[in-house]
Amino acid sequence: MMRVFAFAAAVVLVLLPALADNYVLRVATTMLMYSALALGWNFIGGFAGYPSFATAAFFGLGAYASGVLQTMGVPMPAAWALGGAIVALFAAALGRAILHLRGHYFAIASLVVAEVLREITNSATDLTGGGMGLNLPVLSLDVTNQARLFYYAMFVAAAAALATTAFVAHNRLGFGLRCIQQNEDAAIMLGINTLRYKVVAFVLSAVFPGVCGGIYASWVNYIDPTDVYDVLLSVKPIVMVLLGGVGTVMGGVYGAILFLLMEELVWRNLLQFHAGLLGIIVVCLVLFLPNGLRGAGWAKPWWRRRTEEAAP
Amino acid sequence: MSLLSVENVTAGYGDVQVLWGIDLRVEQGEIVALIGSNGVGKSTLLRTISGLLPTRSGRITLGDADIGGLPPDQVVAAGIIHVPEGRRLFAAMNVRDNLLMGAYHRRDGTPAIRRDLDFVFGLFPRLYERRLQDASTLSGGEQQMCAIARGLMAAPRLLMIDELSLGLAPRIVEELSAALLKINATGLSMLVVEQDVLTALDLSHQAFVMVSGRITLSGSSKSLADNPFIREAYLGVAPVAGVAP
Amino acid sequence: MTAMLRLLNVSRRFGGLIAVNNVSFELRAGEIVGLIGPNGAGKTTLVNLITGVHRAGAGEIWYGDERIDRLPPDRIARLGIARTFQVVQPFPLMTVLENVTGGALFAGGVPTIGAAKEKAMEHLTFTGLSHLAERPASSLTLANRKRLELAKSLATNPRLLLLDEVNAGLNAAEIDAALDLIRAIAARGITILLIEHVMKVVLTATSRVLVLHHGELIADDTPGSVTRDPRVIEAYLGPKFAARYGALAP
Amino acid sequence: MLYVQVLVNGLVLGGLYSCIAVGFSLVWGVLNVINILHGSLIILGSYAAFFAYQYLHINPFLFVPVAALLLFCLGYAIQLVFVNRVMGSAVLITLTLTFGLNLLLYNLMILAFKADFRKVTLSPPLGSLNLAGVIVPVDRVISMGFALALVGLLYALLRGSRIGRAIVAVRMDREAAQLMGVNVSRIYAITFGLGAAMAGAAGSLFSVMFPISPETANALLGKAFVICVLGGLGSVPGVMVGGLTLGIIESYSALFFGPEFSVTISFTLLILLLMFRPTGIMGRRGYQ
Repeated sequence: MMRVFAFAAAVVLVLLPALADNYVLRVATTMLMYSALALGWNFIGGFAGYPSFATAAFFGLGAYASGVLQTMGVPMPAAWALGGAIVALFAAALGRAILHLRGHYFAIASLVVAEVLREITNSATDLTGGGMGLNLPVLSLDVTNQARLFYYAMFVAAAAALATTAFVAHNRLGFGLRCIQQNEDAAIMLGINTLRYKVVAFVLSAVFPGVCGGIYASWVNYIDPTDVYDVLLSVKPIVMVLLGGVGTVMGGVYGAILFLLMEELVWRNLLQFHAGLLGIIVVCLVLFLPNGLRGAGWAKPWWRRRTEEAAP
Repeated sequence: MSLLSVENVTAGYGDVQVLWGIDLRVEQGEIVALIGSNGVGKSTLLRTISGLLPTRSGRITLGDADIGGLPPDQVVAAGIIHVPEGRRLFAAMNVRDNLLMGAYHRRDGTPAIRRDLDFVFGLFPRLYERRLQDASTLSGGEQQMCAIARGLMAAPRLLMIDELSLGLAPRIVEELSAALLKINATGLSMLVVEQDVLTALDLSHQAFVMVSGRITLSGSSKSLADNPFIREAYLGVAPVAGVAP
Repeated sequence: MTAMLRLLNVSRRFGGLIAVNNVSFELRAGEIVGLIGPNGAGKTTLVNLITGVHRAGAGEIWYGDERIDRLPPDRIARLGIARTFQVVQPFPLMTVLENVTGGALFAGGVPTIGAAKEKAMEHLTFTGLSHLAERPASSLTLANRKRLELAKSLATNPRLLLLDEVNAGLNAAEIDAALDLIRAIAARGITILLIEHVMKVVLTATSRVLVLHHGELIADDTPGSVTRDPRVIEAYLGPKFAARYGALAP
Repeated sequence: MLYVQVLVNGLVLGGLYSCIAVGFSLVWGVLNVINILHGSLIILGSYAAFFAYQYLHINPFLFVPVAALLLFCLGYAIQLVFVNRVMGSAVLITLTLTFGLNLLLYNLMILAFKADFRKVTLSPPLGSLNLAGVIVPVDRVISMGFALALVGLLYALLRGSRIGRAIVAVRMDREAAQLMGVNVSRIYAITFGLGAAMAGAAGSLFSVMFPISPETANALLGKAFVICVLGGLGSVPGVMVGGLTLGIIESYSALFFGPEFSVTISFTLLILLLMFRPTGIMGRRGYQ
C-alpha cells in the first residue's frame, strides 16, 4: 500500500509547477526546502541522538558561499554545489572539534556557531556586503519560470536528502549511529569509531541545508546575515522531526508539511503576533507530542518493523 | 497488629509485572529478612512500599494507616525509611550534610536532630572521623554505614535496608550486622533485603523467601536455616561435602 | 610463547587517589584467571585500563607483541579484547538480537547487517537467549541481561574476554549454570579474566587467582593457596569465611 | 593608567555579569535544563524597575528585592505548569520547550513595551568617583556590590540552609532525595523560581547601567552561556569567576578591537572553551 501512495505523491510533486499558481508554488517550494533541512537534521539529531542547533549556520554559510561565488561569475548550479562542498568541509572540521561534547554542551556549541558566523559575515563587508546584505546577479528568466526552476531545485535537494536517509537507515552507518544514540559507551566497546560516525552524520546534516541555502539565496536574490542565520532555521526543522517521528526515514517530510500548513494558516491573519504564536505552537508540540520523542521513546527503525512482520 | 503488613500486593515496570500478590508482615521490634536471588523482585517490593513505585493492587498498612499509593515523601513522613540499593549517598556533600539530609522531613526541632546526630556518630565512630569529608570519598563499608546512619537520622518507625552486603568484603558485613543488632536492641524494627542467605538468617528473627515475584516460604530464621530446600537452593551446600553452614 | 596479555608496573591515579598501583601480571592463552578484591580495590579500573577506557598513568600493557595502552577503546575491541560491564550496558530500546548484531557487525568484522544477524543468532542460542531474540533488551531480568552482555562480547569474536561481575546477584543454581557457560567459552580457546565477588565461582572455575587490595596486587597464585594466604584473609576474606570455604578450593 | 581603568571597568561589569549568569547556572546545574527564557526574565526585571522608578519613584536599587520576589513567583509558576512536564526528557525537548516559551514572552514584551530602548536616568545622578586617576561611576559600583552580595546570598543558601541542601540533594540523586522525604517537584519549582529571582534582581541593576529593550534579551542569554562554561557549571563561585573574567575580557577586547566585536569574541571564546575545557575553570560534579 505504501508503494502506491509514495508513487502517487511523486507524480503530483513533479507535475505541480504546471498546475499550481505562484502562491501555491511558493508554499510548496518552502515545504521542500524545510523537508531537506529536517531530513538533514535527522542524521545527527535523529539517528545519532546529538541535539544539533547548527542547521542555521550551515544554511547561512551555504547561502553566502554560493552567493559570493555567483557575484564572482560562477554559474548558479556550480555555485550551489560548491557552496554545499564548502559547508561540508566546514562541518567536518567543526564536527571534529565539538562532537566530543555531549548533551547541553554540544547543543550550546552548535547554537552559538550560527551567531559567530553571522558576526563574521557582518564584519567582512568587502566580501559579503556585511549588514547591508548581498545582491545576487539577476536571472534572465521570467517570474513563473523562475518559480518553477527553484521549485525543481528544492525538489532535487529534498529527494537527495530522502534517498540518502533511506540508504543510511539500511546500512552499517545507520546501525552504528543508532547504537551511539542508545548508549555511546557500549557502542565504543563494540568497536565503533564513534567520532568518525558522528562526524559523517554531522556532515550529512550540513550538506543538504548548505545546498538549500545556496538555492534560497538565488531564489530571493538578496540575502542579509540576520535572515539566513536566523535561529528559527535551526529550531523549526527540529520541531518538524519531533512532530513527524525522530530517527525514522519519512519523519522529517511529514513534520515539515504539517508544521508549515499550521504556520501558513496561523500566520496569515495575525502578523504582529507571529513570534508569539510560533512559540505557542512549539510549546504545545513539545508538551503534547503525538508519536515523536518523549524521554527515550525513539520511533522504531526500519529493520525492527520488518522482523516483526516476518516473525510468526 | 503488625507494624507493617503487606497484603496481596502486585506491582511492576511498564508491561513487565514483577510482584504477583505479596504477603509480608513485620512485627514491632523485629528484624525481618527478605532473601532470594537478584531479579526476583526484592528491591521492587521495597520500592513499592516506599512509594517510588505505584502499587497496582493489594494493601500496605503501617500500624493502622493505609500507606499504599502514597508518594515517597509522605511514606517517609509516616515513618518508613528506605536505605536504597547501592547506598546512593549525595556526592559533593560531606558526611555531616548527608546525615542532616536524612532528617530533612523532621519537624521536631534542632536539639532532637543534634541528639540523634551524636547517637549515630557514637554508633559509627569512623563516620565522626570523616564527618567533613565528601561522601563519595568513603570506602564501600563506610558508605553503607553512612547510608544506614542517614536512615536513622529520620527517626524511623521501620528501617528498610536494600542489599546490605552488596560489594562489601565479608569482614565488613560482619561489622555492619553487629551494628544493626545494636540498633534493633533500641527497639527499631527492620526489614533487610540480603543476598547472602547465611548473613540474612544469622541477623533476623523472621525471614521471607521470594522466588520470581512470589513469597514461597516464610517462618522463623532458625527454622529456615535448617530447611533442606533453603540449604540446597541458596547455600549450594548439599552437593559439596565438608562445608559447615 | 609470548603471553596473550602482559601488564608491566601499571599505575593510574584519579586526583589524589591511587586507583591502581604498580600492577604486573600475565595471562596465557586458554587460561581462566580470577581477579578478586573488595569494592574500590581497583578491579574495574584495571579492566578499564586494559580496554583503553582509561589511559595508564605509568607502566605498559602488551597484547601479544602489540602495545595497547595508548590505543582508543574501539581499536582495542577490534583487536579481540572484549569485556562485559559490571553495570549492565544494553542498548535498551533495541531487541536482544539487535544488541548482539552490533557486536558481530563492528568488532566482529561481519560486513552486512543480514549476515551479522545470523551470527548473532548463533551466540544467542549458545547463551540460551534465543527465545528472547525479539524482546527489547530493557525488559530482560538481571540474570538474562548478564547473559546478553556475554553474548554481545562473544559476538565480537574475542581472543581475550574480561568478565566483570557477570555472576553478581545470581543464586547458587544460576551460578552453576553460569560456570558451565564460562567453561564452554574457555573450551573455544578464549582466554578469560574473571572479575568476581562470588567466591564459589572463583574458587572452582579458575586455575589462578589475582587478589587486588587498595590498587595493589597482593597475591597471584592457585585458588587454594590464595584462600590460605594470611594477607588475603586479613584484607578481604575474614577468618570465618576462610574456614568455611578453605576446604572447597584445590 | 589606561590599562588600570579598563581593568576596573571589567571588574565592575563582571560583578553584574555574575549576577546575570548565576540564576541560569542554578537552573542548568540543578534541573539540567537550559533556560532560554533567562535573558527575557532579566529584561522583565529591568522593565519592572523602570516603571517602578518612572511612576512610583522607587529607586531601582531599592526595587531589587521586589523584582526578585515578582520574578520568583513567575519562575515558580513556569516550572510547575510547563517545565515540570518535561523533566528528565532529552536535552532536545527541554531546550526546545524553553525556546518556545521565550518566543512567546519576547513577543508579549514587544507588544507591551514596544521595541524602543529605554533607560533609567536617576534624577540626582550619582556621578562618579575619581580614585587616583581611575574614574569609577558610582551607580556601577553600587550595582556590582549588590550583584556580588546577591551571589553570596545564594551561595550561603545552598551551603547552609535546609532548602539549599535539598536542592543539592535533588541535583545529585533525585530518587535518593525522594527517599529522604523531599517533594522533588516543589524543589524544582523553588529552584527555577530562585533562578528567575536572580534574573529579576540582575534586571533591576542592569536598568541603571544600560538601555533596555526586548531585543537585548538574547545577548544577555549569550553572556550567561559563556560565563557558565567559562566559570564551570555547578558552582556559584565558578559563576563569579566566570562573570569577572568575561567582564575583563570584554572590556579589553573593546579597547583593542572596538566595542562591536565584544560579542563575537565572547562567543568565539565559548566555542574554544567547549572544545578544550568544557568543565571550565571551577567545574565540579556537585553544586554549591
